[in-house]
Amino acid sequence: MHVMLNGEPTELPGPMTIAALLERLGIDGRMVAVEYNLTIIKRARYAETTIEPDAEIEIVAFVGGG
Amino acid sequence: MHVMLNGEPTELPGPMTIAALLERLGIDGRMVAVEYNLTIIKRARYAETTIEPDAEIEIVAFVGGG
Amino acid sequence: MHVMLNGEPTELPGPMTIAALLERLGIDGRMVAVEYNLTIIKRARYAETTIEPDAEIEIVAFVGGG
Amino acid sequence: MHVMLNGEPTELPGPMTIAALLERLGIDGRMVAVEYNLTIIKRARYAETTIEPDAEIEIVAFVGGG
Amino acid sequence: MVDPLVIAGRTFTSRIIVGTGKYPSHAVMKAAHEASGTEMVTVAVRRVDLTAKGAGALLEWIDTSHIFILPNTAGCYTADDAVRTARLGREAGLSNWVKLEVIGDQETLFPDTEALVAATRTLVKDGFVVLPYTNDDPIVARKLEDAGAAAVMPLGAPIGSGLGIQNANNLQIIKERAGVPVIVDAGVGTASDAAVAMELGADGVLMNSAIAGASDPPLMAAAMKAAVFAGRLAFLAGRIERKRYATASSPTSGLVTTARRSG
Amino acid sequence: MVDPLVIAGRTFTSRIIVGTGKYPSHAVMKAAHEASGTEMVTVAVRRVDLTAKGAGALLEWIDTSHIFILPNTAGCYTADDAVRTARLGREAGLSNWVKLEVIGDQETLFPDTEALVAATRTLVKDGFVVLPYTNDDPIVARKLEDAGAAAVMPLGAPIGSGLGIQNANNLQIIKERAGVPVIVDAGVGTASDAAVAMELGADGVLMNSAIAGASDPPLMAAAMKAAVFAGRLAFLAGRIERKRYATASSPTSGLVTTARRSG
Amino acid sequence: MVDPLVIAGRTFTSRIIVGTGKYPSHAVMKAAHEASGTEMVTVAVRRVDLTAKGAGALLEWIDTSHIFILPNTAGCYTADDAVRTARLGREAGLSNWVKLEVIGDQETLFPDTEALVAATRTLVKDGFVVLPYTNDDPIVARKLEDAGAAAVMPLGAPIGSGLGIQNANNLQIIKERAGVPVIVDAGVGTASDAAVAMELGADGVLMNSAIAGASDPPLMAAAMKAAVFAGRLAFLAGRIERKRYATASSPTSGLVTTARRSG
Amino acid sequence: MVDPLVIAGRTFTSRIIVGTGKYPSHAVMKAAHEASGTEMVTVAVRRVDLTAKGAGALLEWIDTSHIFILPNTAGCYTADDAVRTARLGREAGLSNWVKLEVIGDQETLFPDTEALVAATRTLVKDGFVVLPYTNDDPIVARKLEDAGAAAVMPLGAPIGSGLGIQNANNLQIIKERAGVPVIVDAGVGTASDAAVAMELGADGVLMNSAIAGASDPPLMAAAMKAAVFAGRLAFLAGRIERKRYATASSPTSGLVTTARRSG
Repeated sequence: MHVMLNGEPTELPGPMTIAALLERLGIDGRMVAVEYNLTIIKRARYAETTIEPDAEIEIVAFVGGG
Repeated sequence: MHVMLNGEPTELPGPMTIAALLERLGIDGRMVAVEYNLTIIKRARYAETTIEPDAEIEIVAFVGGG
Repeated sequence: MHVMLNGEPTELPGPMTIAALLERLGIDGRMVAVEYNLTIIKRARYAETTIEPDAEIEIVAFVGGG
Repeated sequence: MHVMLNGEPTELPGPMTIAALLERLGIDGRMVAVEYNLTIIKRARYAETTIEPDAEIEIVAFVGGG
Repeated sequence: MVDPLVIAGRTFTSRIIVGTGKYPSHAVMKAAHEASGTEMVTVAVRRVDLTAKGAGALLEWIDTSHIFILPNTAGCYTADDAVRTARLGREAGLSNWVKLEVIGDQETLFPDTEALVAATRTLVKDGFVVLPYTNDDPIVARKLEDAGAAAVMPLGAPIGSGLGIQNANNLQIIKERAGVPVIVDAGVGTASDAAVAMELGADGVLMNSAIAGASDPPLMAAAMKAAVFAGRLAFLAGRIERKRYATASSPTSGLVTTARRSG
Repeated sequence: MVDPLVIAGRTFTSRIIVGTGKYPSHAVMKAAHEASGTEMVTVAVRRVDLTAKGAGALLEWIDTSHIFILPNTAGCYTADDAVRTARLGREAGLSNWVKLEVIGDQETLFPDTEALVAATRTLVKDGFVVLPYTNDDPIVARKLEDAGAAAVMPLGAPIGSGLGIQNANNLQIIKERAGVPVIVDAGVGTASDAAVAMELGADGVLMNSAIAGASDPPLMAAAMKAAVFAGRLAFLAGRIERKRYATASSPTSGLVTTARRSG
Repeated sequence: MVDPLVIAGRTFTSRIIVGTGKYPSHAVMKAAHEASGTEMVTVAVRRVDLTAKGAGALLEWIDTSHIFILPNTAGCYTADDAVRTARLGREAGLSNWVKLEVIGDQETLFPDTEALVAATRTLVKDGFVVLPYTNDDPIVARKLEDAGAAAVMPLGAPIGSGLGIQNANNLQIIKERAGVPVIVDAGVGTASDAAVAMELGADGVLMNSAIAGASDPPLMAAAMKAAVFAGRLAFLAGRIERKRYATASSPTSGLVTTARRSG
Repeated sequence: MVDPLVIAGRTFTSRIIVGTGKYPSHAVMKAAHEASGTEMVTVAVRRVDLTAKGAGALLEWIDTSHIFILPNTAGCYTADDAVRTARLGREAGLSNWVKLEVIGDQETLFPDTEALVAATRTLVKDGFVVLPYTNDDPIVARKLEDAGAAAVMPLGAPIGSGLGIQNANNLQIIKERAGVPVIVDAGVGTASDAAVAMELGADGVLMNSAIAGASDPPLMAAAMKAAVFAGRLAFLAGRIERKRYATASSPTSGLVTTARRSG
């Protein structure tokens, strides 16, 4: 299944939740924010939000800045 | 006839053109600009523009400024 | 007996030592320096230095300064 | 004949006046100042001042400066 | 002396806000933060690097027990981008505070003040506590305050330039008329620059490059802590007036010598 | 960090030297000295007022257990007057140290540097530790050092003027070539002035009016303590270079948005 | 040397633009204009005083045969007011040029840059040659140029303040990136301020108070004429670099004496 | 306006004194002298190069019909050397004038002021008109005047540094108390520096490197001529006072619009 993940074309084995995606990526969900098709998804809803084909997903975190 | 002239309530003897008003005021029409009810009147039309009752007339000129 | 004391003409009852003068003036000798006819007198010698007539005596101390 | 000329050891064919030295050096006497054994020689006396052996002679002129 | 900095009801003991960018290492950053005594640090919001592990590593080097995290919108050139980034930062973090940047130009990194005011309005309506990075124009500062900014953060000089306060008069005018805290953000190069900003009346100073780029960041951080404190105290203590000629510090009478006057 | 100031073999932890003149009261002076953390204060030598009692009262307000007394020769306009006053000060006090002033003019209170060098020579021969108050001329500083001065104390601006450092380049040149400590003496008006002096590389700062004349002397003294410390640390920490244009503090890649570059 | 200033296709030999306000008399103004060598003066647009005679009197004191009249929109606080005033000025005058002012605040008289850009767009579409008075923000300068301004006129300091150039770096950045002439407008206090502006690369300087408010306006006008010329030539001539230490102007060899080096 | 500079009874129309060193060529120097309008140029005294011809060539490039030659004692490090060089210069030239330099140090080229005062005394007794190059210390300036100097020439910054006026207050104090002309000598880098010196009240400016070292010396010379003139006129014209806030240049009443106040 094709999606855009942080701006990169990415293949996923199939439909999965955001929680599953994060786990697959080894990312601690408490340290990031997730935007799904331009809408921010609350952490509480990671487990119930299923990623559709061609979805645009952004996973962001804090980095050093001024 | 009542008009607002440069922001001041003013009585005119009766309907008159802008040219007549300027002459009455002793103002050289070539040195000023005239706004009639928020519309700028070209010099060429002073003689054919008749002032209606309650008109708002602005007569401006250049003064010292920075 | 006439002397110049800190620039002021002063009368003393008679010859006396610097120690006696300081005591008479109520000055603690440990907090001041004494110049006798342009020569600095060590504290140890206050008791043995006798003031001659017309002597010039300066008694100085520390005051606030920058 | 040995002299010090502008700090350099120099041989002259024999006793000569300052005027002669300047002419020999091709220097216009009106544009320079001459010091002979630490004494400044007036231009008027160039012709009558004879250079002794081992004399110290300085010939200076104006150069660009600030 | 109790002299806290209060922004949007939150009280800070420290008046220095420090960045987290461009340090030689996270360890040096942590040491610098401690030396600065800061209670608020800025962070940027960026895509997680999926090729590497360690997302969120930065926060592990910040003692959030007493350091408040202030996400910025650095790198945003439109109000929309800044608003979007601010919301992501809010979600990734624990608060509704944002250091709002809407950059106008990559050479100067000066703000686009028109877009900045618009984004401030939007985010304030959305419940954010907005601290906008702005230029030193008093009119813009007034507009930001009217738009609901919790503080105004005028620049002292271009970001990372280290030029120090370029227009002291503007900053002072902004402060004299502000109803919210004024934080001088950007341009500080060394300790005296921070002291000058505080002496002008600023309520705080925000800096990153001056510390992170110093030869010894923790030492410079300690210098900045002291400088901000010094400038604040000097502002409160009331400095002497300037005179063109001298005034003696020692008594001008009582001299043993025949002096005319004392120095 | 151990970073003592050593003058003539004597070690000071503090790099600020404070005056004792012009305070509202002895009590305020004492509080200011404590707040400044100073370990050396200057005093003037004057005739005892025979009409009043309390000679020596000043010293009762100085904790000489950790504050060293530095007599000055303020008010002296000739080398002879200064030497005479220095010797009286040595006798009245407990040390052979002197802040040497030979004043040239009562309007500017600038030193008479020719007489200053001469008096320095005389007093050094006489066993004094001489700290001369001088102008900011590098040639004079060199001569004072050659004459045996234990430190050189160039002015930042006229005594009591509060104008701050008027010629940073001269002070820096003096420091770069000095073999003895350089103490900036006079001209400081507020905290940042003291920080600037230290950032130029000065080893210490001496001030009186800036503290004694402030609205709140102890508070300004605390400001000066912090400022001198800040300036010293910044000097040691190695400041960033100045650039005319900006340099981003946050990453310029990894943006969610379509920004061009990051601020 | 032919070095004209060209704005919107119109060529000026003089690079100084002068105001017509606040002179002791029309006669003094006329003398000052002549002494300044200006070829363009600003005027304000105001209601004719119907209680007095002499409408238009001002223009009788300006030699319009070689001085171009530039109406301003001083006193306007909104884009609409400024546009309306600009149109009245165009009608009263002989040209479509306007010095556009949209003021943000009566204390600072700084521009409202958002409204300024909007008014510039409107007037450019309406066929005006717009010379906007702006702040010293490079981003705003860029927007004004994009909006079609024929020149940008950043302030050096607040109008009438006489503080001189407050932020030389910003003005230089504006000039380095501008595609239209840059005129420094407001803040000049004395001749050297005008020279500094030109040395930064400015194409011209606009001033009113510095001349009209001087003790001798015509004399100051002559000073300003010379200063603008001097600054322009110095900019073109290429100044020497700054060095912290000295470099001899006279030869260091060929000395009669035993000197080490020459000064 | 007739406003001559008078030194030792000799009247100069021009207030700029120019050097003759370090030009790309004699031809460029001559062009620069003409462009500067100078009436007095400095020259150095050096041994004739006996290996080359053309002694005295320099003078052939100076129009002595209206340019007065001022020999200097550059490169002298003692009073004796300076006196000896001055006497040679007098003999080589046509006058008893000398720009007296007694250098203290080859890195700074600052004067040895003690030796300078001594040499001034000697040369004045010997009938010279002495123009000493000095530091910016008001006490030294006073001593030089007392020693009979015909003018005092304090430096603005190190010779050839181009740093501009480093201590405006000192120069102004020197001028306020001087009974002879004050010429700012050395340190000027560009036109505005010269204007600033004159605005402080200086009677003239002496420069070499700023012109000779410019990319286009004759053009910079013209800039300096205009700048010195501008600064002088501004000094005489009486500048406006500095204010921190704005003051309108245009009337604040009579507006067509509903504005609050006028800019």
